[in-house]
Amino acid sequence: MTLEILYFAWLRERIGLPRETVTTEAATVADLVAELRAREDRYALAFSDLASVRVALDQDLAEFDAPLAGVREVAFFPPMTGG
Amino acid sequence: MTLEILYFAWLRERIGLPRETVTTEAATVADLVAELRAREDRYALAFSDLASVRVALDQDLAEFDAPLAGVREVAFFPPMTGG
Amino acid sequence: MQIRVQETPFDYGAESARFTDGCNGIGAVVTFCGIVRNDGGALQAMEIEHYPGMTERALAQIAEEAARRWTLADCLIIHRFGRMAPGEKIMMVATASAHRADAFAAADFLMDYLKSRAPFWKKEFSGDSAEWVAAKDADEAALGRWG
Amino acid sequence: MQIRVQETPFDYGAESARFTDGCNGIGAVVTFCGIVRNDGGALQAMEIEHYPGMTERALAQIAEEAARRWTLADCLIIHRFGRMAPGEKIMMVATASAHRADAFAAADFLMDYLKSRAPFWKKEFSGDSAEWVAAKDADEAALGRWG
Repeated sequence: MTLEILYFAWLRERIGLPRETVTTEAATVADLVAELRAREDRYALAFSDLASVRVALDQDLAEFDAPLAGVREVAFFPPMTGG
Repeated sequence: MTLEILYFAWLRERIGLPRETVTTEAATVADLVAELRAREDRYALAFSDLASVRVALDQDLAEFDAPLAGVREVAFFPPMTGG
Repeated sequence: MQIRVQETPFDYGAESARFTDGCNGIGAVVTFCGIVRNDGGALQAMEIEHYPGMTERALAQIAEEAARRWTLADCLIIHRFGRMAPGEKIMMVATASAHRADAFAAADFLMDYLKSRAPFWKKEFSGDSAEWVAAKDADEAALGRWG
Repeated sequence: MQIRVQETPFDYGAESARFTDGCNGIGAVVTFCGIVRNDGGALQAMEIEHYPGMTERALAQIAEEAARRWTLADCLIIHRFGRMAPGEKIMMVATASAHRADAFAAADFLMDYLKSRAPFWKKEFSGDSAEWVAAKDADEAALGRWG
């Protein structure tokens, strides 16, 4: 499966990319995060505390145990601070 | 004692006056209302249901048992409906 | 604290902008605007009577109470009296604070108190009839929210 | 329902007036404006990042939820992104209803949800440092008010 992965705010800065395309067999968001963490230190650092990471699947907020089947766009970002 | 009495909204319309000067020995607002009621039918009608009459003494909201000593201006009006 | 009681219309957009730009270092402004409704299409006009002198005094007391309860950089109350057509703006309040919770609570409080404690009375004209608007129990009950 | 996400400034007074005059038969408009604070005088600029596409989608969902919960004639959300100086207006919401209670509750609700559920992130620049603003526990807790 091919996913478009987006990073925002300090996740984008730590990873050093705003977006990338990955091919993965990860079944859930948590599986994908485990794969990313294993890649390089900057990923491990960005995902070191999942309590301060939020995820959206195809632009809807989701949980880390959500399945990735059928998903095209995954976004990772810190808790929102708008308004 | 000489008081300036003001009437607003339907109290003004029923009594037919926006204001009048009265000389009275009434000790409280309730005593003054009793005096006014005894005067003429239009006063009796205007003050027939005190639950829908509010009073202000020198431009501060007050209760019917408030004393009139030292007061110069008494206003009677219905519950407010601003905003 | 800015209080204005006037017969003439006010420019809601301009007043909102002026109030907001006049406050320094704030983070939040909440504004309320009250408009003459035309419920069934029957209302031709609304007339507001008030008690000159006491009106300004009551509004100032209500604004001072809001400033005691919340941290406000400023607040504004404009209330018209006289005759107005449906769609005309009757009044506005605005509150400015560092944080939104204070600005929201203070504006809500100002409206609740102004409705039931400031000496304004509304009369509605429709067809041949003219009737004083009755105070709502809900408006009096709303004051209970503020302890 | 009007949602705008833009980099350019907006005219708060003009938008408030346009929104209010565009609604027919309403009695109450509540407006909120969020402004870049300059707490100790040290803040030089604020930068807001957002998630194009999801932002508009999330704001529309929040506005639809408000319209389900309260009787609204209309609502407006304008939110900027990009770089802003202290004193600049970041965003506004406005709600219009027949009655003030609905307009107040809906505006308050929109702000609470927008703060914690719309994909915006603030970064503050002061002196040589640039720091992402941390989400406040109080903002997340505020959502609990709405059941």
